[in-house]
Amino acid sequence: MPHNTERLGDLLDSLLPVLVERLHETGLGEIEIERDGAIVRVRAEDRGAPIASTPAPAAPRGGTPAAAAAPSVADDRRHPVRSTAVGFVKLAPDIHVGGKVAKGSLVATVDVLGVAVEVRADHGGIVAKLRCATGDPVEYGQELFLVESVGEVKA
Amino acid sequence: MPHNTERLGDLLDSLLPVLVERLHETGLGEIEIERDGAIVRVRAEDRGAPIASTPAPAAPRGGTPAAAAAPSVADDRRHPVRSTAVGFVKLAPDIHVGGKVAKGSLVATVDVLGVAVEVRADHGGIVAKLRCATGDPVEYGQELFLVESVGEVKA
Amino acid sequence: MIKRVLIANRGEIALRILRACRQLGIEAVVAYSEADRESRAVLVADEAICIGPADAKRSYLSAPAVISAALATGCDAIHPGYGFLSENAAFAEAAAAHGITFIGPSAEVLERFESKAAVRALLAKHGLPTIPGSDGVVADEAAAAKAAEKIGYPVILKASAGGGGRGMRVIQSADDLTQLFSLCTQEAQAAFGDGSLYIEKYLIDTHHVEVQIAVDKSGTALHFGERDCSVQRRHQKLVEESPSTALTPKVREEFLVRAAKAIGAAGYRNLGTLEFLVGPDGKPYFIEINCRIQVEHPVTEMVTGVDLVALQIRLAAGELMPMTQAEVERRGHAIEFRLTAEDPAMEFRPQAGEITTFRSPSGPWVRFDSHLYAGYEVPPYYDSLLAKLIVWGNTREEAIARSRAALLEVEIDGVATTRDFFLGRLETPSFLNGTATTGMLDAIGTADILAAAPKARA
Amino acid sequence: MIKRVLIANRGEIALRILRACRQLGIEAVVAYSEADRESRAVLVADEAICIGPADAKRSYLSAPAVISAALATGCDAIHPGYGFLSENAAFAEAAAAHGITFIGPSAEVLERFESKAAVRALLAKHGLPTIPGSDGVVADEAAAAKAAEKIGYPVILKASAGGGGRGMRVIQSADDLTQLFSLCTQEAQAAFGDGSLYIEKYLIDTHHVEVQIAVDKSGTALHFGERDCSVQRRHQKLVEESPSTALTPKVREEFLVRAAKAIGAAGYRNLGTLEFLVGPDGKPYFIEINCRIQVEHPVTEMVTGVDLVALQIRLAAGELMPMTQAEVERRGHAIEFRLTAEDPAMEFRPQAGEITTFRSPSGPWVRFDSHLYAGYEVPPYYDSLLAKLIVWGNTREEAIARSRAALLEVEIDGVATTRDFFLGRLETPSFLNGTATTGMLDAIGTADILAAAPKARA
Repeated sequence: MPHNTERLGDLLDSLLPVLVERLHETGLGEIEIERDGAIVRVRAEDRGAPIASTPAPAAPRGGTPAAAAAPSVADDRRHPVRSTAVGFVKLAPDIHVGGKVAKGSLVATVDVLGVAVEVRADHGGIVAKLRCATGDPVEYGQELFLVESVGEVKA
Repeated sequence: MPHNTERLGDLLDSLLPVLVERLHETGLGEIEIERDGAIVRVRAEDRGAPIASTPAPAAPRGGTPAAAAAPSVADDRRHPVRSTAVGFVKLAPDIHVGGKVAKGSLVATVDVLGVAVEVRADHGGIVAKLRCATGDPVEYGQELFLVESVGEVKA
Repeated sequence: MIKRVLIANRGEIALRILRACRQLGIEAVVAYSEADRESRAVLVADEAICIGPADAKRSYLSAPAVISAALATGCDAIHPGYGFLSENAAFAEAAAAHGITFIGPSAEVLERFESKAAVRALLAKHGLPTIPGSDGVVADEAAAAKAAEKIGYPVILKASAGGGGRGMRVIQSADDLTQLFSLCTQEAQAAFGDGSLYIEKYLIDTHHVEVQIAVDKSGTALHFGERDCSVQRRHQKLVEESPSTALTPKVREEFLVRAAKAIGAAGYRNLGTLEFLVGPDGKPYFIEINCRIQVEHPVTEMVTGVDLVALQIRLAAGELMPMTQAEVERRGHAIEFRLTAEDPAMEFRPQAGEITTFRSPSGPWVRFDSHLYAGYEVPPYYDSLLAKLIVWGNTREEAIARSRAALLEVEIDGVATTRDFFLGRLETPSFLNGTATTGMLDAIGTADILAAAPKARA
Repeated sequence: MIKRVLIANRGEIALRILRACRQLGIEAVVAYSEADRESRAVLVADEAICIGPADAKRSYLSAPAVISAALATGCDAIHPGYGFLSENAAFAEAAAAHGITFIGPSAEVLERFESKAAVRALLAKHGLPTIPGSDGVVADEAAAAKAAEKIGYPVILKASAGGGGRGMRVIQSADDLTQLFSLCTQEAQAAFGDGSLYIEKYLIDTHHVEVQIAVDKSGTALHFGERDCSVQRRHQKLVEESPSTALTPKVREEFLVRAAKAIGAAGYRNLGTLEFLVGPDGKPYFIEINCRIQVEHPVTEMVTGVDLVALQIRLAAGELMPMTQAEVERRGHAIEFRLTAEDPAMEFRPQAGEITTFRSPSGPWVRFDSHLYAGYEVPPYYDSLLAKLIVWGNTREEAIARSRAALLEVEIDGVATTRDFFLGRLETPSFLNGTATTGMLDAIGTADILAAAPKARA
């Protein structure tokens, strides 16, 4: 089998996202392993920036019934509000872009065979982006909208 | 999926041999890639030592008919002499541990249905280790013995 | 006709149902829990929907979640697979109330065939021999003692609502009964929400033989031959085959015809399995019915050439039986091995973790139904079935030789599996000569079986 | 009896032979070239031996290397697979001279069935209809012209030693013949070491139909039904099925029986295939014989339940035919797709490289014969076959529906494959209604076929 730097490059390309993810998840600033005369060191460049301690849930692989949304880029200030059931969603009246959300408030219900299952906000802030509309079918865990933290509404 | 440093370690464990091999084969002293805030750097510890430019052939995966030998550790001074055919080997009279071998000399024959196929030495030196005996069945490319270079017999 | 099916199950059976839907040109949506987001059926399906968290009670066992998911994805039918909600009459009824076809018997039929004791009585009336036992549920300890005395010890106490080997206990004497009756009642109440018990003669050295049947809405009932599931460990089936080595040709044909006739006459509908014990006298006694597709259905498929899951869907859609009994030709011999994530060297302790290598066996007459792939994380929440190896041969000997070769080709790394246990089992005389009975494996002991396994190179 | 077989081939067929050996309880050693060190058969085998470098002339095509490898590993038989040395009489003779059983016809039989023209004459004598053609090899251009005149243009000039679609040329007129005769002679000489040519009537709109036969040492000859290989691209078979849609039931049975009878009487031994063209009149004309196991043998296996490779080994070992013609029951319909490392969007340019993803389809009646695995490097030196998908159904319609579902499950990344081409082919009317003839695919054009393919999600 021919070996060359290009293939090594390809290998590293496929590895890097994994290493970076692990680095972030573990919260370590640097990982180094030495063996057989070689060193592999993975280091977070900006060690000052806070590292998210909770990884974002993986994007659903299955097609979602409603228009599936791409997962939002990890962002400390934006928090997705997720469906707590599978069914048809109904957003609360004040849920529109720019609307205010208080932590713990009832922001939506999901109709499950006529039973309204509550969705409450884990974070307070401003509605930054809607990912569904009232009447849409939603799956369990689906992102309904994003809340952006603001100074006065502390999480 | 739970992630932890142990799994990252496992991942690196399985990767390292590949990286180290590639590093040696390419002859580079160091490979570094930076991406998304992480750096992976693979470096040969002893950059002064000459790096083998010809990779050792992979060990046969199939069971060999004779006692299969583990591939020798890459060693600049030891050169395997390999069978040039599949059949039954006959070593030349002077092939024994400590015996001298001149580059290009006839060191063995392989009997292929009664035809003697020649095996000649690519390197001169001293026979360091035998890996077969006269009469053994051998496969194509099988290591027959190792020749160790010495000062006066320049390759 | 059914247009779009919600597959409300996981693992290999979700994939199997998906394949049947594709075969029929029906759309399919895979319902999955958060723990199964990366499962093969979800990845392969054209559409999938998350119905809840890993906890089955809030996903695969939640009737509202499953029916709501069907409505949300525009499905007009639900296939429940096996386990979970597959024999749940209330679920079938709720689905129907929302205009969704339950792929299985109707709620009314499921209810009628729910109680083991009642079903035994019903099918006895329709001509199936049953194991001597109590006349239905025993009211109390006194009634139990009276029934046991009449049948003769040893007897077996069974929970009327039990199943899959759970909720049963062998009673050797009147003293045992006194000691254990109320304990068993409590256990049954705790496990199944129903403390009723019934009593049967305890047969030793039995074969477990079952008949695959199907009935259309008009009552036309066919059988698809029998399966022998005598290789069990603690009442769990490990290996299944068809035909059974426990029946003579004469007994077999009469028995199969009688089973199909009885179940049709008793009012059963859709796919089902009648389970029998065959004692040392070579005669089958009816013990219970399973109102769903079974894990071991592939051995019947390999022998008959009939796609049972597709047939089940067609019958649920209201089609009449698309074939006659004469057209169900049985050919050769098939064996299935249930490969599980259990460590036979550690008392079959269940395993979870990432599958690092997955290479399936292949070649002629080798079928490998599995939801695994390299990189898949086996979740710890559900049953431990990893794959079903199904092998066919013209004869039992040919099927066994092929099984050995196919098992040697199975490569699953990352979790301990039962592969080597089966390789060893294939070398034991009781398996080779077809005399294995249901209690035998527990008697032999795992260590001896593992030691008999040939070593694979790959 | 044969105890230990050297498998002198590569790719999927090496694995297939290995499985047959295991099925029979015979040891097997896989012979491989340096380029195939990491191939699946080598990894799975109990033993393997490197016989030479990547260049097939010095490994798989080297009779001394292969026979020497058999001696070195203590094998008493060699299975040559297809291609390479499989129909080489000199090789079979050399093996025999070293006391090694050649798994195939004897050298003497191979020699007798080597020349296409002679075989045609021989089998015509034994009652097989042949395409009107020259009386054996044509001596020179004048003889060719005379023969062509008598048969009527268009005719086809064929190299007597050719095969697999190579060494043939359609001649439309006497002028063509004048221009091309010596060129064809030279080409045949260069390609096959034998410049002899013969002439046949060129039939248009033909089906390629072939009969699988087997003959034991006593001359008992059986047929195993026919295969239709009409879906071809530039004379290369792409899809094969059994039974053929080109034969009426009446023609079929008479034709199959006659073929088996003729080949036995003509002195053929071991496994073989008689190839026929079926013209618009629905009548089969014999064209040539293949003296080996064929790539497309699995469709016959799926329909008959007979392991043809195991049968071939048993016959080579001197066993008598283990079954009667009446015991060869044919059931249902099977289709095979040859998935190759070729890019249909780029004129089927062959591909090489690392397989990054490999997930095989599975489920009922889906067989996937392949030597691939994730991480395997497809070498550039050999033919481009990656996998054979074989699917069975009770009817042709069922087999087609299942093929579509199985093809959608195939995941091979790293090299371009012909998967989507087949998905498109399954949607074209000529395939669906079974009227495809051998030249049709070249006429339709690849782009239209690819455009018809449904898109897979996985």
